[in-house]
Parts: sequence; C-alpha cells; structure tokens
Amino acid sequence: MSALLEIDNVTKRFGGLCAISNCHVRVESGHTHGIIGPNGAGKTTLFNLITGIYKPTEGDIRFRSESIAGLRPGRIALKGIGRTFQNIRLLNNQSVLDNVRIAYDSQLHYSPVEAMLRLPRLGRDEKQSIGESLELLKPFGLADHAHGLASELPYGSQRKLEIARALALKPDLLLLDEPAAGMNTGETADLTEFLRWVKEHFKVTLVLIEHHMHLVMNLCDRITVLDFGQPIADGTPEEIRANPRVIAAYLGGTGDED
Amino acid sequence: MLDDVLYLAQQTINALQQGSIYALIALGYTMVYGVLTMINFAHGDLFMLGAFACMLLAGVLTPVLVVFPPLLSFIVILLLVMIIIGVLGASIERVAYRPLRNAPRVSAIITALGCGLLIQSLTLVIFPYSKSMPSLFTNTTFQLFKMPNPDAEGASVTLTITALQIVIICVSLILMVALDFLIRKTRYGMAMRAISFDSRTVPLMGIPVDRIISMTFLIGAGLGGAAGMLYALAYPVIAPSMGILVGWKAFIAAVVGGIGNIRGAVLGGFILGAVEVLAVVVFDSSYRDLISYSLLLLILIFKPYGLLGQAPNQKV
Amino acid sequence: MSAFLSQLARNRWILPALVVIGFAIAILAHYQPIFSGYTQIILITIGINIILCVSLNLVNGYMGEFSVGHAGFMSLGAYTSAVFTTKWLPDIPMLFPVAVIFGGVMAAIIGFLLALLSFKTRGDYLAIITLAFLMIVKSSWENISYVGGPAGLLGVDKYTTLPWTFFWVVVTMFVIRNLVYSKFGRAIIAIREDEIAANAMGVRVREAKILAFVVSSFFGGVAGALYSHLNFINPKYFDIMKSTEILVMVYLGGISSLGGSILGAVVFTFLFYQLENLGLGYWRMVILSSLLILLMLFRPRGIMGMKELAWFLPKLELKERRQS
Amino acid sequence: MPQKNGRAWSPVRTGYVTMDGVVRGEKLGGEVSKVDASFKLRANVPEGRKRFSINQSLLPRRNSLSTKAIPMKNLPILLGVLVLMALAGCGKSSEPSVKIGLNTELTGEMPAVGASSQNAAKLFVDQLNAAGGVKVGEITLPINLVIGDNGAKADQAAAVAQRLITQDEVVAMIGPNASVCAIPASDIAEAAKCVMISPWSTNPKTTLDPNTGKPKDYVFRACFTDTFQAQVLAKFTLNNLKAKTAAVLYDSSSEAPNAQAALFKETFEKDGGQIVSFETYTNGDKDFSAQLTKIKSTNPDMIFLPAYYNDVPLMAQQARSLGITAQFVGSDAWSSPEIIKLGGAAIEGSYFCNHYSTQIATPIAQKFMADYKAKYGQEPDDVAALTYDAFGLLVEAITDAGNLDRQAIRDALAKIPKYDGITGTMQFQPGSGDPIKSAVILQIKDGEFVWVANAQP
Repeated sequence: MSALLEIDNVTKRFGGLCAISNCHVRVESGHTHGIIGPNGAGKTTLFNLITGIYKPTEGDIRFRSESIAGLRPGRIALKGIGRTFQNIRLLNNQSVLDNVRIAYDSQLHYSPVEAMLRLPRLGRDEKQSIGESLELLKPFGLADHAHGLASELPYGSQRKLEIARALALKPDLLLLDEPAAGMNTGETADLTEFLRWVKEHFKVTLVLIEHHMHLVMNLCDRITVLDFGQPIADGTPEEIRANPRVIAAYLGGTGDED
Repeated sequence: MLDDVLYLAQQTINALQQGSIYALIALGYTMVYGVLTMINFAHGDLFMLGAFACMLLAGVLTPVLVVFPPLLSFIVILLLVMIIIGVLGASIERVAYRPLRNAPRVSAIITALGCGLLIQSLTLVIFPYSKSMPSLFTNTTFQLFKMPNPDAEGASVTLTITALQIVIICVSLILMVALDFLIRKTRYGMAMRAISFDSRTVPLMGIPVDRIISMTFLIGAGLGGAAGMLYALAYPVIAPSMGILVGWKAFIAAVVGGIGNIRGAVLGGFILGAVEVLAVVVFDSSYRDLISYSLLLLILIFKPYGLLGQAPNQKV
Repeated sequence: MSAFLSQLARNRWILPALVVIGFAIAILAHYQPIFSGYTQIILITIGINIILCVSLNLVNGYMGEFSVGHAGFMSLGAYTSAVFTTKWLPDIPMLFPVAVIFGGVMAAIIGFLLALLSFKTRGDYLAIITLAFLMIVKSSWENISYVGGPAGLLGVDKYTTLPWTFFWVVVTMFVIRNLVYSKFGRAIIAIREDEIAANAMGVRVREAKILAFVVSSFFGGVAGALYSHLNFINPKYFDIMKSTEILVMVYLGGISSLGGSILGAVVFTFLFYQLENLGLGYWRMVILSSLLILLMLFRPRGIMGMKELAWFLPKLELKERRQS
Repeated sequence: MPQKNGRAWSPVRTGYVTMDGVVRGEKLGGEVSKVDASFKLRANVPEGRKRFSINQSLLPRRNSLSTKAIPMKNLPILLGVLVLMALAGCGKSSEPSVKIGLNTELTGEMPAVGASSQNAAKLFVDQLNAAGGVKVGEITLPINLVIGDNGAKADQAAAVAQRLITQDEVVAMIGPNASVCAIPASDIAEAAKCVMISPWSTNPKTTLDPNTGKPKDYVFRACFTDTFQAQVLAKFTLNNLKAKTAAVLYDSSSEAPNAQAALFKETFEKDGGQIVSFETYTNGDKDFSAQLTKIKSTNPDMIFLPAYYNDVPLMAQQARSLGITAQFVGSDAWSSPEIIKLGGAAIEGSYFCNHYSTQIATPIAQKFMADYKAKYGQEPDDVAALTYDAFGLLVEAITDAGNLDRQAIRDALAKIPKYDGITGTMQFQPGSGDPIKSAVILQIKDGEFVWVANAQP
C-alpha cells in the first residue's frame, strides 16, 4: 500500500541557496514521523513545501497518492493536512473560540447569500460549529478561556490552541513544528502523553519537527534526519541512535546557525 | 522628417522637466516609507509649502541678494527652503506621527492625511488667491535648432530649452545623486537601511532610531520643499491646492518604481513624466490620464511590487 | 447614567424599534413638510455617507486592505443608474430601485476585477492600484460624451427620497452585518490578522477576498446611484478628494465597527454642513482636519475602533459573549 | 570541541533561552521583550516582519467582536457638541426685511470670483439700505443679505441653494456665478419655484431644462451666453485679427471652458476659419508644454484659451518659452484683474471677450466704479458689475411686483422692459431668462484692460 504522504525527490532553491535538495520522505498512514536535524537543515522549509506556502523547484509531493505540489495552501489544508507553526501564528485579536471556529468553518456549507440574509441554515450550522469547537477545546484545557483573546493565553496554551485549531480541520495528517519548544522536561513529558492521546483520539498521522530528543525517541515510529536540506538517515529511533552519520552531523557541527 | 525629430526632442525635454520634479517628490514618499513603512500623505502639501516659502523668501531676500549673482541667490534660497520645509516635516513627525508609532499603522496614515488637509487649509486661510512667483533669474530661452516648417511656409520649427529647465533638471539630478550617496555610503544611510530592515532589533544595537527617523523626515521633506520651489519657478502661479494632484502622482511614481527603493522612486518619477507626455504626443490629449494611469496599472499588474522593489519574501 | 446607557446598549428591541420609527418619520417627512428641503438633503447625504462608510469598512476595516478607490465605485453606480433612469428605462419612479440595483451590479462587476488584482498584491501596492483605478474611471467619464462628458449627466430625475435612502441604509447595514458575523466574515477578518495562518486553517482566502470586494463595491455603487438621483453628477465630483472624505469618515468612526461607521458618517457630514452654515469659509477645513488629527492622536482607532454596538451583534454571537 | 557542540546542538540553546524566556516572561513581563528580541534574531524575523508589516499594522488590539465596546463616556460629550453646532446654526434674526440669498464661490477654485461677487452684493445692499431699503407696495423694507459659500463645487452649490430657498426662505437667490455651480443650483430653484439670477454663468445649459430643452421659468442671468460670446469672438478674430487658423487649449474637465471651446470651434469653422488643433488638459494641471508643443507644430495664427484667470498665465508663459508667437484670445473667464498680476509680459497684447469695460462706462457705471473703488480699493471686475446688475434687476422686479410673493417677483422680472445696468442695457427675451445685451472686446495692454470694440447682438 502506498504511503499517506510521499515527498518524492523534492528540491527547493531560494535564488542561490538550496534549502532542500532531492529530498525523499515517506510517511506511512497511522505513524508518528519525526523530522530532526540541526538548525537550518530545512525542516520548516519542508513543512512549508508540504503545506504549499512554497512551491517545490523540482520533484513532487503526493498526499494519498495524489499530487499536491503547487496547490494553494488553502486547498492543501482542506485536503486534510493541518499544521502548527514554529513561531506561533494565532489570530491574536480573536477569541480562543473564534480561532478554532475559523478552522471549523471549512465544514460549514451555507452559501454567501444565505449568510447575507442570515437564513435558518446558517443559524443551525453556527450553533453546531460553536458546540463542537467548545467540545474540541475541552481536552486542551482551553474551554474556560474560550472567550478570552488568544494573545492573552500563556505560551504553553497558545501552542495547544494551535494544535486544537489544526485538529478542527479534521485532518488526516498533522504537521507539528517544534511543539515542545520552550517547554521544560516535565511539560515535555506531558506533551508526549498528550500527543499520543491526540493520535489515538483523532486518528491522525503525526509528523513533527522537534529538538527534544527525548520526546522524539519516545513518540516516533520513524525518524528522518535532515542535514543541509538532505535526508542523511531514515529509520526507527534505534537505527537513528546508532547511525554514525547522524552523530557526525550533530557533534561534528555544521557551523550553520540561521 | 527632421522636424519630427525636433518635435520629439522638444517633447523629451518637457518629459524630463516634469519627470525630475515628480522624482524629487517621490523620493520623499519612498524614504519615509522605507523607514517607517508609512505613507506620509502630508508630503504633497509640504511640497506646496516649499513653493510658498520660496515666494516669501524671494520677496524678503531679493533686496539683500541683488548684490550676488542670480545663481548664487537661487542656491541660497533653495537651501533655505529645504531647511525650513525639512524642519517642518521633522516636527510634524515629532508631533503627529511619533505618538502613533505603536498604534495601528493606518491611524498614522490617516493622521498624515489630516496634517495634509490642515496645512493646505491653513495656507488657504492666509493666501486665498493664487500667487504669482517672482522669477529668481532672467529665464533666457535658448534656441538649440531652427529650421523652416515644411508643413506651413513662413513658419519655423525650433528646439528650445530654457535656462530654467536646465536648472531644474540639473538641480534635481544633483540632489538625487547626493541622496543616493548619503543612503549607500554614510553611517546615517546605513542606520536608515538597518531600520527599514528591522526596526525591532536595531535599537538593541544602539542605533538612535528616533533621531534617524527625524533625519529621514528632515531630508525627505527638504527634497519635497526643493521640488516645490523648482515647480513654482517652472509654473509661477502657485495655489495652496497645488499639492494634492502632484502629491498623489508622485506617490504613484514612487510605488511604480518600487516604494522604499530610492532609485525606484527616481525611475518611477521619470517614467510618469514620460508616460504623461507620451500619452499626449501619441493620442488625443483628453485621453492623457486614461492612457497614463492604465499604463501604470499594467506595470503594477505585471510587477506588483514595482519595477525595482522586490516582493517581500515571506518567512514562516 | 453610564449603567443606564449600557442597559440601553444591550437591549435587543431598540434597534428594530428605531428602524420602524425611522421609516415612519422618513415617509411622513416625504409627504408632510416636517423638515425643510435643506434638512432633507442633509439627512439623505448622511444616509448616503453611512452606506459608503459601512461598505468601505468591509474592505478597509474588516479585511484590512487600504482601498482609496471607493469614489470610483460610487461613480460607476451613479452613472450606470442615471443612464438607466434617463435613457434606457421608461420614466416611472417605481423603476428607481431597479436602476439602483443595476448601478450596484455594475460597480460590483468592476469590484470583482479589482479583487482578482488583490490576489497578486496587497497593502500599499493595492492602494495604488485602487487609486489608478479611480483616476481611470474618472477620466473615462470625462471622455464618454454619451454620459455628458466633463459637463456631467444632466436632467437626472430627483428620485432619491428620504424613505428610499433610509431603506437602502437599512439593507446595507443588514447585509454587511450578517456577512461580517458569518464564516465569511470570520474568514475576512482572518485574512487581515494573518493570511498565512488563515490559509493553514483552510480559509478559502480568494473566495473571501472576492466576496468582500464585490459586496463593498456593490453598496458603493448603490450609494452612488442614490447620490446621482439627488444631485446632478459630474466626473469632477468623484475624485481623490471624495475618496479621502470617505476614508476620513470611516477611520474617524473606527475600523471594523458598523456603529463606528454610522457615527463617523453622521458626525462628519453634520459638521461639514453646519460649519458651512456658520460661514467659516476656509476655516471649515482647518477645524475638520484639526479634529481629525486630535482624534487620531487620542483615539488612534477612531471613535469606536474595533468595538461594536451590542445592537448590531447577532443573538448567537451575543450569547457566546455573554458567557464570558 | 565542547563549545562548538554546545553551539551546534541547538536543542540545548533553544531549551535554555525559551525556557528562561517563558519562565521570566510569565512571571515578570519586563524581561520578555529582551529575550523575545534575541529569540526573534534567531528566528530571523526581519523579512517576516516586512512581509507582515501590512497585516500587523492593521491589527486591532481588542477583540473585534467584544460588546462591552460602546464608549459610553464619550457619547454624551459628542452629542453635546452636535447639539451646540445645531444651535449655532439657527440664530436667525426676525425683524421685517427682504431676504435675498447670495450663492457664490467664496472658497475653492475661484475665490476671486466669489469675493468680487460678495463685495458688489454688500455694496449694493448697504447703499440701498442706507437709502431706506426696497419699496414693496406701500412699505419700504431693508434688504437682509444671506450669503452661502458653494466652494465652487456642484453638490455644495445645490445644497446651499436648498438652504437659502427652503431654510432661510429668501424671496430670490442671486448666483451662483460659475456654470458648474449654476446648473445644479438652477434645478433646485426651478423645482422650488424661486427666482434665481446668475450674474456670470454664460453657459446656455444654465437657463435650459435639460430634459425638455425649453427655457426654465425661474432661472435668469445678467450676462450674455456662450453662444453669443462664441459668435463675437469668431467674428472678431476672423475679421479684425485676420486669423485664418486657430488652436484651442482648454480644461476638458470643467464645464464653462468646455462649452466655450466647443462653441468657438463650431462658429469659427462655420465662418470660414480653420481649427488646426484642439487640445485639452485636466483640471489642476500646471504643465501644458506637451500640448503646446503639439500646437506649435501646427503653427496656428491664434490660440483660444477659454480658461480661468489662474491657468491662463501659465499657458501663455509656457507657450512663449516654447517660441510660440501666435496671438492669444480668451473668454470672459479671463476678466479678473488677477490675470494681469499673474500673467505679466506673457499675456501682454492678448484679446478677450468681456461683459463691460471700465473705459466706456456710463454715468451709473462711473458711480459704481467710484463707490466700489472707495470701499474695496480696487477696480471692480465684471463679476462684481454683473452681480450689482443682478441685484438691480431683482430689486426693480420686487418693486414692480409690489409684494414678496416669489411667483409675482418672477413675473415682474420677466416683464422688465429695459434695464440700464452697469454692464449696459438689458432686457429678457420673451419666455427666456437670457437677456439681450452687448459684449465688449478688451485687450491687455501695459497691465490694463483696454477697450477695443463693442459687439451688439
């Protein structure tokens, strides 16, 4: 059976520099796939390529074995790929609830005309969306703050809200960009458990960029290591631990600090 | 044949004159934008004030300056005008824009609109009627070329350029080159570019942001004032409302060139001047605005961030 | 006092009541001389300006673009509708709304084209595109002799009455309010806040942009149609100063606030005429612009920027807010 | 090498900085910005910032849907201001008087026109009131002049007309002067069945109903029309100036110049002349070199410049500096003395058509000029003279009517047999608001308007 997501020989150049070169990654459906590597290795660029923010210079990206390379970001999101951002991108001046509702809106089907005349169907849909959004917020412990501003949440909760928001899309694939950034060891451990729960409960395939080796090693079924925009290793956590090139890449130092 | 060449040459001179003035004003817009990413809508009216300042100064100083050669007195007045308008521009920034630096950018823009209206209406209160601009030096007309007109006997085709046109084009070119040098080579210019690159971290590096911004307004407005003075000399009937149209046109020029980009503003200014003249030359003059603005629109459609401005690359 | 007012602000029945009363007064005033013709003109102008503000607010406030072309849409509506009433439609007052709608549609079509441009660029670059659009429209009118060229279109019947104006104001408010508090409105706001995030949240960005531009320009056109049947139209009127005027009203009242737009339109228009009455000459503009600057300095987001009268909130939203 | 390791192994660093940042950030906010900034540096925000400067700039700070919203404390103040303004608006005097409205261009594009008009109006009213006032039937009432500024804008002119007629309830309205204002204002006056006399609007459309093409009933003017002016100019240029070819340069976006240019072209060509180039510009332009260069290449004998006093000097100067030697000819829009101040040598020797000349003044005109000069220290231009005449006509009509009924005044005005005004004798054609009167041709010589010829209708 073919993988849920296939990154097939993708290259991305920004003018001169080559952020990603001939990158192959296969993400099996139901897996948790970790992407690690030193800073500037092109991990986030890879996410931006998958979600359509950048268009690959060469190569193809297939989701459920249909090509999504070059589609508009909105389209790709609607195909069932949710993501979070490295430096959090919430709608800061909207309420926590609205942040989730906007993502949920893609499942409401009323037309502009119905909206402008505020016909009954809109009322039903909106009630439902509010209800489900609040439901969704509960497990993230955000239900009580539902009506506060997103920007007023503490840092950790903002990261959670981003995940909740991504899940409101009902995605099959969830891309997490450094979900544990800025968390201490304790928080990271909680996050690990939480992500497991999310994976079970929402039946999503996870791909995560992370620096916390502990989390990655515990959580991931497969790991891809990027260095200089190229996958230098791919395998189970054990294999990666043992892989000499990986160790070289990290300890040898790339000197590249972007 | 040759008369057509002369005709086009003449139109080119006209285009250069208009273009150089647009370019000078556009510089003011683009500098402020580069540093604050803010459109200083009061700029057009500072330009207008430049004209009036020149008129008043000329009135006051002519008895003093008669002893000097006209060109010298011209330069003196030019510098004075630039200083006055520059200081004015900087103080407007200090009073009206700085308090809003952390407010939504639009409120700064609207405040700028308000300042423009205020300047204009105050000037109107003082000078309700159009004023005539005294000429600072005898504007001799040079006939570069003269030949009998093949179409109409007895008449002649000439290529004329006035001393004024030469002065205008030269002065504005000098100012542009000077500015370009200032921006690229001096510490101030470097600081300015740094701020426009990232105003958040620049203060951490010990660059006095406020002072640089004031400087920017000083220079930008000064150039606007100079443009106003040249404009007033070229079109010696000045009215408080003259800033609106020219201001907007110059702004368009700045954007077409790629706003925030000094050379782009110059380019845009000359393009606008050329397009406007070209529209008249090629088509019926009543279609001038239609043609010229459609052309500019096309440019913006195909190069949405202007000719020299590059698309701000998105970092996610 | 303030407690009472906020009670007032939350009462769901006041707005409908006001609408009904307003209608009654408008119709009465149309048949009985309870207002002088001058007062009527001012009231109608206020109405037209409210329509302009609310519709521009959709693009400049909620979507956070900076369009300076609204006078262009206004002129499109004005000329189209006027051509319909004077040349193409039979001379029946009851056909006036048809002409108005045609005017709006015409403006909406062009608005759609501008929306397409807004995919490529945004912010100040889009502002300039709208400005160029304005200039092009204006000088087109000056060159089309069929609509009177620079002289303007003469002999347009004065169909715009107080009741009609009021009717269209209510329609505009109703439609735009509903739009803003629907998923489309949320999408539009999301675009303002962070287009990239909006994309990642599955917001159909292009759809939202088109919708915002089309609706905004449609009502811009409607306002123009009303204006053209109140006063005679001439291309000069729809220039950059007119756009500036609308911008000032919008930001004076406050962005992304329907109540703000109403307030802005009322205050500005009222001052504008009242200061003329006082025979202040050029001081009028001095006063208006100083007021604008001061307001911006002390309330950078306008009189009620980013805030909304509870009256305009749909029940559903209101209930949600109440819980917090 | 441990340091390098530490540097390259960024997890360590990320963990440290942000943990620190977060812990501090949540406790004491002061630190955040610093940590944040360094954080940003790492996350390389500059481009990010630039990219989003537009969005961020427009970001609201508060929830756009919050309802505690409405700023209760400001509302009462605001309302108070509005009420005050309203009261200030309606401080009306109520002693018996004849209310006459003046709707003129005090601000905007042509303040000189408005000023002259206002001066003449005040002069007339002061003189008449000093003499007791206007005789209405048995009683004599003072005139109460109500002045409205139309800003030289069509919509404002209409609004002011509405105000004067419906709010101030004047018996009749004088003005507006500019055609762009007079035309919309005349619609209002006609609809309200109130007499309007435009002193200076020469545009035929002013007194004609656009739909029927018939003359309006309540709209009159104290000046000749552009049709007549065009004939006069065409004859003069062809016969007296011996011009064969003419060029026209006019503001295609303004009403009066537009009509004058078209009519001149029509008559000039009808009478055997040839228009070699017909160039336009847009209101607000200051540079005409492109058009003039074009005109120069067609080498006309004369250039017709139907522009207002503040544009003409620029055209003349630019034309001369391009080496154009053709004769300039203008319309009555030139008549303000400002044109001499502004134009200087360039317009010296040009001809234009006007309503009257100070040099062939009748005794009453002499007196008017003397009084005007005494009061305002300058020669009255034709706007002033025409405004004075408009008032004269109106007052005569009121006296004839013997009451202040608008309809009666209108009928009396239409029936005035022959009125001797400053600008010559005038009489309204039956069923039309256009007077039959003569025009003069003036030349600008040594900084003065010099009389050249009279043109009888």
